[in-house]
Amino acid sequence: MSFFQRIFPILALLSFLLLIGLVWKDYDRPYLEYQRKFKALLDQKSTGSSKPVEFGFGYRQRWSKELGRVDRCETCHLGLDDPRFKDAPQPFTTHPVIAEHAYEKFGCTECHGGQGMATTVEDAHGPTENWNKALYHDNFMENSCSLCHGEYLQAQAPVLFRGQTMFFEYGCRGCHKADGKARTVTGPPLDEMSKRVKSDWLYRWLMGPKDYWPQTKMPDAKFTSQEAADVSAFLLQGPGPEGQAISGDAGPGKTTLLESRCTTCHTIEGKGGKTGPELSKVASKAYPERLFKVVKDPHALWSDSKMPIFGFADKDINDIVTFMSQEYMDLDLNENEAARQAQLVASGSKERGKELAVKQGCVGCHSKIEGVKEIGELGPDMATFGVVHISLLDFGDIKVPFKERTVPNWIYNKIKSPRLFKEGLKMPDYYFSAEEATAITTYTLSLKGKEVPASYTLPLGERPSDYAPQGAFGKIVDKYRCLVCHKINGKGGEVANDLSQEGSRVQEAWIKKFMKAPDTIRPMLEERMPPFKILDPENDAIFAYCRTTLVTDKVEDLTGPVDKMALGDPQIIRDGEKLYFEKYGCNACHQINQKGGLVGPDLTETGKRLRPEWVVYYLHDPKAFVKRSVEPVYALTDKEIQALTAFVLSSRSSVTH
Amino acid sequence: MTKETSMLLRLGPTLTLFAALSLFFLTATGSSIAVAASSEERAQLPLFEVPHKPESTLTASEQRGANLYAYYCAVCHGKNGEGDGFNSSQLSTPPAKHDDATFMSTFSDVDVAKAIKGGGPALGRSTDMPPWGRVLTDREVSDLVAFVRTLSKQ
Amino acid sequence: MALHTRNETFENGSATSGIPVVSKWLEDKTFGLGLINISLFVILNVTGILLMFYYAADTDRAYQDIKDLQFVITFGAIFRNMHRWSAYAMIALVFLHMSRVFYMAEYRRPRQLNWVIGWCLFLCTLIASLTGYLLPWDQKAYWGMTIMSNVMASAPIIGEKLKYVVLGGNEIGQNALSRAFDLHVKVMPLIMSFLIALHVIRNRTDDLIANPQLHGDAEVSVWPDIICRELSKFFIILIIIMVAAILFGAPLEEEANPSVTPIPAKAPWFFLGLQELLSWGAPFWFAIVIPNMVLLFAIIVPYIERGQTGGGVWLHPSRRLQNILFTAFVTVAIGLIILGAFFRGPGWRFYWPWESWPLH
Amino acid sequence: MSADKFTRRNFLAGVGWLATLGTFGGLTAASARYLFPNVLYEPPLEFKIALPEEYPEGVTFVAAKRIFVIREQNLIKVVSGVCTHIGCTIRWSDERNRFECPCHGTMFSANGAVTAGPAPKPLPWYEVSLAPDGRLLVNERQIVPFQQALTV
Repeated sequence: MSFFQRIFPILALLSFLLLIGLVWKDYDRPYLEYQRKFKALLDQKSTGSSKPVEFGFGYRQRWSKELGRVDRCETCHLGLDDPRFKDAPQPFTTHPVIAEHAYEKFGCTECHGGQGMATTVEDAHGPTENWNKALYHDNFMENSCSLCHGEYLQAQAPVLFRGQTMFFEYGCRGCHKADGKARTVTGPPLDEMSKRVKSDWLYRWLMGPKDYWPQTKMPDAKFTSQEAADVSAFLLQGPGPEGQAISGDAGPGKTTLLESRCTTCHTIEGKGGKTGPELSKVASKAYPERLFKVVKDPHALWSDSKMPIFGFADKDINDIVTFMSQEYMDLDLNENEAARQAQLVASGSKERGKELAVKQGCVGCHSKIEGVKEIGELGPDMATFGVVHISLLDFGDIKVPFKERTVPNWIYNKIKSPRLFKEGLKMPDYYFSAEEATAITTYTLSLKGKEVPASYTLPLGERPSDYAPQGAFGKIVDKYRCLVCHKINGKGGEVANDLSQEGSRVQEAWIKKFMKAPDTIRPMLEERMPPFKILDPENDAIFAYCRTTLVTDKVEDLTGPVDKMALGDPQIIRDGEKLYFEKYGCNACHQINQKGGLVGPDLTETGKRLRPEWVVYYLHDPKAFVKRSVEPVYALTDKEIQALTAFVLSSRSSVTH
Repeated sequence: MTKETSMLLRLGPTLTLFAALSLFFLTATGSSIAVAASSEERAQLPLFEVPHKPESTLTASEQRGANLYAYYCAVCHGKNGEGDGFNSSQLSTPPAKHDDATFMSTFSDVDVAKAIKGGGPALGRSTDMPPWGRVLTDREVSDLVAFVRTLSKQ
Repeated sequence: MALHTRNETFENGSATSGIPVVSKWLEDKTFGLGLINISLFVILNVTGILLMFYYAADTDRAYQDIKDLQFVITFGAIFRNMHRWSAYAMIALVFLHMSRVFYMAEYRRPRQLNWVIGWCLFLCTLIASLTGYLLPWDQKAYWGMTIMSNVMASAPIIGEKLKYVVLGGNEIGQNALSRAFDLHVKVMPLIMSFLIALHVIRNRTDDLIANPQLHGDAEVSVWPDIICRELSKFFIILIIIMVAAILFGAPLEEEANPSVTPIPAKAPWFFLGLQELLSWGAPFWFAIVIPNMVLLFAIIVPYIERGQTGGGVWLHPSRRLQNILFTAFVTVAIGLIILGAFFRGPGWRFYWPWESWPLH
Repeated sequence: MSADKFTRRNFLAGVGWLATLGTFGGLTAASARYLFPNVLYEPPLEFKIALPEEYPEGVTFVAAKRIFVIREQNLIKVVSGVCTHIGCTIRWSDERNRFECPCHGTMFSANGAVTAGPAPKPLPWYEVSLAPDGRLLVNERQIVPFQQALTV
C-alpha cells in the first residue's frame, strides 16, 4: 500500500469539497440579493392586482449594436419604468421622465457613464482598477447631452449652456484650445499702459483684481508683492501721460454725466450694470488725459471694446473728466500706502516682470503687450479633455480616496481652486462659486471628440446667427455698439428689446425723435438707453435700413385690412376702452397717463409710436414675435382687436378711467 | 552527526555563492537609487472637494413650478408670495398673498388651477389677475399649483 | 517489494557510491514534477477549450468577452482564473522540473536528447504564455507585446522582419491579435502535445537502454498503484489551482489604449528577467545575445560534460562545479525577475518596494 | 470472504474513487452549464414597435422584426412573417387576401392557417400589449390563438 494509495482518497475528497466551494463561489453573486429584495417589493405592491406576478431571476441586458454598448444596469435597477415604484428606495426607483430616450435605443452608460458590462455595484458605479470612467455625478449629467444634441442647448441643458458661455466669456479659450473654436481675446490690450493708469493702482489691481472690482472677469494670479511690482514695472515702461491738460468745470460735467445714463453699463457707488468697469474710484486709477481719450473714441484704443462713441463735443468731455477726477476718488485709499506702492513699482525689475508676464500667460487674454510676442495657447488642449485618461491627471500631494479619483472631480477642483494640487501651478484663480465651477466642468466634460452614429445625432441648439450688418448701417451699429444691448436677427445682447422687426413696428417720426432723446418705455427695466448725439444722416440711414430690411411680411400684409378698420371712430374707441379696463384688465400691467401697472411698456404715446398693423399683429398672438413674452394670450376676436387697437392708438386723449 | 556536518560543508560553497550573487545585485543597481522627494504634509491645504447636489427641499415638479413662478408671477405676487411684488403698488386690488395659509386654505387645488388658467374673473375676482391658460401647458399649471402650496407651508 | 532505487537506474557502472548523498530523505526524490506538469497541461487545455467557446480574437470584442466571462457567464470567471493560474504554475514548475533533472544529473547519456526536448518544451511554454497574455487585449497585454516586439526588432538583420512577421504589420492591431490567438490555441498546444509525448516515451526507453534488465522482475500492477499515484498528483495540483481560482481573480487591466502608456510598462512576470536585462544595455546584446548564449550552453551541457559520475543523486559532490554554475544561473534568473518586479518604478529607475512612485 | 473484502482499506479506496467520480462529474456538469449563455447578443424577443395610431387599417409589414401588424378598426393582432417550413420571409397579397411564401409556394390564410404547400405548422400569432409609454409591445415568447387581439 504505497504512500499515494493512502492519501489518494483524502485528496479526492478534498477536491470534491473544493468543487462544491467552486460552485458556491460562482453562484453567490451580489445582484441576486437585489433581485430578491425587488421580488419581495413586487409581491407586496401587486397583492391586489389580478395579473399573476412573474419575475425571472437573472441578468438583464440592453445591447445596442450601433453604439457598441452593453448595459446590464437593469439587473439591479429593476423598477425603471414601472409607475408603482415611483418612490421605492434606490436602486428600484423609476427613472425620471426625460423626453423620449427609450432604453432599448440608448442604454444607460451612454449618458450616465460607469461600466455597463459590470454586474456588481463597485465595478458598475465607482472607478475601479481597470475602469476609471465612473458614473457621472448628478451635477455633471448634462455633459452627455452634447454627444447627440450638439451645443447651444439653452433651454434643454441650462448648466451645460452656462458652462459653454462662461468658457468663452471668462477667457478660458484664450489659453486653452477647444475643439476647433476661434480663440477669444477677452481682456483689453495692454499697450501704452504708462500713459493710462497710475502705478500704485496697477500694483493693487495685480495683487487682487476682485478687491477693486468684484464683478471683474480677470482672475487672480496670486502674485507676491514683489512679483506684482515687477510685472507693473514691466508694463509701465514708456513715457507718462501726454495730451493737453484737462480743465473744464465740474458742474455741467456732472449733469451731462448723469443725463448720459452711464449706470446702464457702469456701476457707480454700487449701482448700475456690469458690462463696463466700476467708476466710483476711476480717478485714482486712470489719468484724466486717458479718460478724455476713452470717452472721445474708445474704439481707437481697443477695437472690440463694448463702449459706444457718444459723440460728445470736446468741451463736454472736458467737463465730464474734470468732474470725474474730482468726485470719483478712491476715498479709503491712504496716501502714504499709495506712495509706498508706487515706490515699490518704480524699483521693480522689468526683466523679472516680463518673465512673470510670459510664465503667467497674460497674453492669453491681453493682446499688444510690447516685447511679448503672441505665444498662442499655453494651457493643455481641451479638445478631448472630457475623456482624458486619469493617469495623466496629477493629484499632486493631496490624499484623495480612490473612490473620488475621477476625471470630473479633478476638473471640478482644478477649476474651483486651480493651485490646489501642488506648489508652482500656473493657472490663475477665478474664485468661481460651486455653481459656476460645476457649469464649466460640465462643459469641459462635454468636450469628448467622440462621434455618435448618424441615426443618434439630433442637433437641438440654435446656433448663434452670424448676422453682421454692413455698409452705413453697419458702421453706425459698430459706432454705437447697439448689439451690446439689443438683439438683431439673433445676434446681440439680451439687455434691451429685439430689433429684428423694428421696421414693421415703429413709426418714422417717433423713431427719429426717440434716437435723439430716448425716454423710458419699459418702466420695469433698470437699464435705460443712453442719449447718443446721433447725427441726422445717421438717423435717416437707421430708419431706411429698418424700413427696408428689419420688417416682417406678417405685419406688412396687414396694411390693407387695417386701413379698412375705422380706427378713428369714437364709438369703437369707447368699446376698446371698456374692453381694455373692464374685460381684460390691461391696466394691471400697462400705464396710460401715469396710471396702471409697470410690467409692460407705457401705452400713453402708442398712437405716435407703433404702427397700427403691428398692434393688430401683436394682439393676435404676443408670443409670435417674442417667444418668452410675459403677456398673456387672450385669443381675442377680430372685432375686439379692432376696438382695442383703436383705443390704444388714441389712448392719450381718449382715456376716461 | 558527521554526515550532516559534512553535508553542510559541501553545501557551504553553493550557499555562499548564492548570497554573494544576490548582494552583488543589490549594490550594483543600488547606485542608481532615486531618492524620492519627501514632501511634508501641507497643513493649510484647501481640502479636495467632492461636488454635491445642492439639497433642495422641493420635489422636481415643485422646482419647475418655482422657476415659472419667478418668471410670470413674482412681479406682482412678490418673490415668496407676500403680495409685495414690484408691480403690486400699481394695482387697483392688491395681489393675493400666497404665503397666507388661512387665506389659501379657502381654495382647493382645482380653484387655484382655475385662477391661473382663467385669471381673476374665473373665480369672480379682479381682472388684475390675467388668464395664463393659453400660455402655460396643463403640466406647467399643476407644477405652479404644487409650488404655490409650498409657499403657504413655510 | 520496494521499487528499484533510482541509483540503480543511473549508476551505469561508474558508481563512486562511497561519498554519502546530501540527505537521506532527499536522496532520490523526484517529486513527480514531470507528471504534475502534464496534469497542468491537461487542465490548461480543458479550460482553454472552454474559454474558446466565448472568446473571439477581435480587437473590439476581445476585452468585452473577458468582461463577460468575469460578470455574466456561469463558471466563466472560475475557468478563466484556473486557466491563468495553471499557466503561471506550469511555467514555474517546468523551471523547477528542469532544475531537478539538472541537480540529479539525469541529462547524461543516453538522455541528452530528452534534455534538449525538455528545453524546447520550456521555450514553447514561454511562447504559449506570452501569446496567451496578449489575448485579453488589456493594457498589460498591449504594452507587454510592444516591449517584446521591439526587443525582437533590435536583432540586426532579421530583427525588423521578425517583428513584422510576429505582429503581422508594424502596429499591434488586429493582425497581432489573430496571430497570437492562432499560435496560442492551435500551434503551441499541438507542438507541446507532440513534444510531451516524445519526452515521456524517450524517458521510458532511455531507462531501458541504460539498464536493460531493469523492469524485468518488478511486476508493478498498473491498476491500483500507478493510477493512484498519478491521480493523487493530479489531485494535488487540481486542488492548488481550484483554491487559487476561488480566492484570487485573474488580473485584468484597462482596455488596450495605445495613447496611454502605463507608467512603467512592465512585461508579464516571467519575462521581467528579460526586461530587466534589457534595461542594462543595448537591447541586442542584453536581450538577445546573452539569453540565447545561456540557452545554447544549457542545451549542449550533456554533450560537452566530461565527468560522468554521481548520476541519479541530488547534488552529488562529484559534480560540484556543475551545481555551482547551475545555482548561479537560477539565482540570476530569479534575482532578475524579483528585481524587475518589485524594485523598478517609472522610467525603469530603481525604487525600494515601499517607496511611492512620483507619477509626474 | 465478504468480511475481509470490506476492510477499512477497501472502504477508503471506494470513497476515494467515489469522490474522484464526484469531482470529475461535477467539473463536467459545470462545463456543460457554462456552455448555456445567460445573456444573448441578439435583438430581444420582447420589443416595442410604434404607436397604435401609426398602423393603418389592414396589414402592415414591419421589416426590421419580420412581423405583420394586422388592424381591424380598433383590434390589433401581430403574426410572424417567417414561413414555418424553412424560414423564408412570407409576403402578404391584398388581392388574394393571403400570405404567400416565395421559396416553396406555401399559402397561409388570413388567419395564418396553411392552405397549400409544404409548411408543417400554421403561422404563430404573438401576444400584443400596450407598453407604459403608449407604444405597442410585442412578446414573441407568448404564442396566442389568432382570435386574440388587442383593443386600442
